[in-house]
Amino acid sequence: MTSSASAHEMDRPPRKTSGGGEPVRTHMGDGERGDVRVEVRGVGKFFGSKLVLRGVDCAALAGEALLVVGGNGAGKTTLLKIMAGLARPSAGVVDVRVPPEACAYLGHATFQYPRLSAVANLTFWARMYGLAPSRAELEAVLERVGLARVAGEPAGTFSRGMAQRLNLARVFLIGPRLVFLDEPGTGLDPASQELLRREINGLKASGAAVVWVSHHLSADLPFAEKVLHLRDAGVAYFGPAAEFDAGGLTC
Amino acid sequence: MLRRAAAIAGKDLRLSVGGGQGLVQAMLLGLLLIFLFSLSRPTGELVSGQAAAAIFWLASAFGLVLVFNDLFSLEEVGGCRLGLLSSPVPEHSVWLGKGLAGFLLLVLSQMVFLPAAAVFLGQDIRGSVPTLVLALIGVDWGLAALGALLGALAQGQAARESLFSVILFPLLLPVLLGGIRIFAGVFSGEPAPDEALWAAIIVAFDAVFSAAGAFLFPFLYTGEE
Amino acid sequence: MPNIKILSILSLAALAVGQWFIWSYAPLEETMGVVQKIFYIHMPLAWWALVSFFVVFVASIRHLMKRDAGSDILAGAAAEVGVLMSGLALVSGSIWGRAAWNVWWTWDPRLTTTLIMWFVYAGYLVLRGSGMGGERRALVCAVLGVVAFLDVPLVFYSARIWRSVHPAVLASQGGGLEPEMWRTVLVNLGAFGVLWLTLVLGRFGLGRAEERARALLLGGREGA
Amino acid sequence: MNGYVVAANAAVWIALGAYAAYLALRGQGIAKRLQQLEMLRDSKDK
Repeated sequence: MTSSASAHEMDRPPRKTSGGGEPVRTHMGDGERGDVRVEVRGVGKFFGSKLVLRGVDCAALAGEALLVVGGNGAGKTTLLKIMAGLARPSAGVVDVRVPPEACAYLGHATFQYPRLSAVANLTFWARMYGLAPSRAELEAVLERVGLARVAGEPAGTFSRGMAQRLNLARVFLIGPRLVFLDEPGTGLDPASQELLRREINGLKASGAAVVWVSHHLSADLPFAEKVLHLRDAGVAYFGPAAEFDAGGLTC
Repeated sequence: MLRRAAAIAGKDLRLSVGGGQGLVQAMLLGLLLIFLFSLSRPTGELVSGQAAAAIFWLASAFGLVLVFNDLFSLEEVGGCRLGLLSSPVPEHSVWLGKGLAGFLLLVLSQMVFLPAAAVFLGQDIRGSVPTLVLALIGVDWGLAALGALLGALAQGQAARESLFSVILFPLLLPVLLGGIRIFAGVFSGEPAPDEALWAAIIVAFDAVFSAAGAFLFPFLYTGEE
Repeated sequence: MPNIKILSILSLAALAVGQWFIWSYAPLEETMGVVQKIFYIHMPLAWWALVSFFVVFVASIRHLMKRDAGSDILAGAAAEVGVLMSGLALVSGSIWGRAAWNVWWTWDPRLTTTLIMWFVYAGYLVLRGSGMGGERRALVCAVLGVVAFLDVPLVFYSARIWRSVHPAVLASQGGGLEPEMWRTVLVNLGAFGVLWLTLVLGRFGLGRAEERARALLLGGREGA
Repeated sequence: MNGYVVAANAAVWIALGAYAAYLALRGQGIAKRLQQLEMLRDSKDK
């Protein structure tokens, strides 16, 4: 699914600064227009009086991975959280064109209750998304991430790699059309890293848009179609991954 | 919305009863308080109905703090707060779920405090039991509504229990006074003449802080550090 | 800010006039004598403390809606002055109680409400001082600012019903006041109002300046 | 003059005076610091 339309030809919904008012995400939810899954316009963010983001514009398209790179403290995770509706922008608009049921977030934290078993964790999160998966579906998704044999074990006993695999299983269960990844690969064993990349391609193939904050530019760049480089709280580069020269990028 | 709140409450109860810190600590601290206060009377003398009721509700208030602190720290351990916020669950059903779980855990710990009050403070139920039960539910509802709202307040802070109690206890005064007055009547057998007024205050408190809880919780429970 | 200096001079003058009214204009109360004069500073303090808490309430709602730093700083300033004034109202109230009825504490509903509010907003100031991140701290304080004020009427009525068991002896001073006494009360109410405004605006300006200094310190890049 | 009246007035006026002085002092301190920071920033921009 090659995306011909660049971000500008989208018909622009009225510019609505969500600085004030209820802390609610601006959801279009009326189905896909073109294939933009989430668009960010003029987003800025303050922590107290510290400027973290200013004038950020970007978009993530269906079937594509947008790699977000930049030095430490360049506001990558902050932008991701704003796009995922976990934090409010101080200025600008986040236009999410997918209902919340179809959005999934996978970050450093593994979203697991240590004393609940792998299956119980999955069942709980499924219920949070209004799903009621059958035992078979749960086992299938655990099989896919290689955790079938520890399905009944409490998640607290899992290694970091296994915990992140359970997290991935949660994402598959949701079947999202928009996925936010916050450095998912950190602390993973090579086998899990390989599984993670294979599955990210699987998500893209299923038509999901992936917004991916990464620290390993060289390793992750081949898997991305678009790159957003954040520097000094602003956008240093936003465009196709092919034309992004990673020269001088230290991360 | 209710189904998801029930799912959250169910998960919390399973984790808390199954070995959570909150419930056990609440019960132990409550019992300790009741025992210690029984020392405030020379052994022979009886503790008055009102004093016993005050001790009972004081133990409940401390239990409330421990229960809700534990309920919210359940989410912080695995970073599940971001999971809940990124899922389509509306924030106020997290408040409802936590409030429900906290309410039940509080009632559970009070099932221990009541007999303890009878044993250590020499009280027994002379008044009408339905009044006792109704008052317990009414007061606990208010405690849970405010506890669930302010429980999210001090998360991620050092000394969050004390910060939480310093802020929560004065706010609970109206509904605690109501509980004390009605319980005193039930313990001593002669109900206070103004029980209807106290019931009105308890109901008003429940209404105000249920609405405030549902409306204000999303401002407290966010993805911001 | 020059107008703070003007306001300070104005409040000093107004308070001086107030004092003149208390000590030379108002007649002596026949039963309590000079002790009754404490009332002329006790009541305004309690009144303006309540006004401070109302300002915190309104500023907190505005912060929840607009998320602007100004209303957060205003809420902080008003809370600080409110805690100070309610504290002084309690001190003067209990000294007056001790002098007039030989009891340090009377379960008068207004006094009890002031005490509870002092606790709540002292907790609010503790929360404001805790090391939480700027934006979250402002939000958390705003929520508490709203919740605390919602509790005031409930505390007042519960204190009043609670009191009916111990018939308090405190004569709620409103009743048998002679006209001169009423005028003295009103003058002092106004004088303390000017003082209250001066203190709140002063503290607000201070908060603004500190916010500006922090912005300059953090590399001075102005926001979008 | 009754001791209680003196005590009450003393407590109130000393506390209010102390708070006002505290605000004034902090105000001066912050004003000086703002000047320094602004000079620092202007010198950096030149």
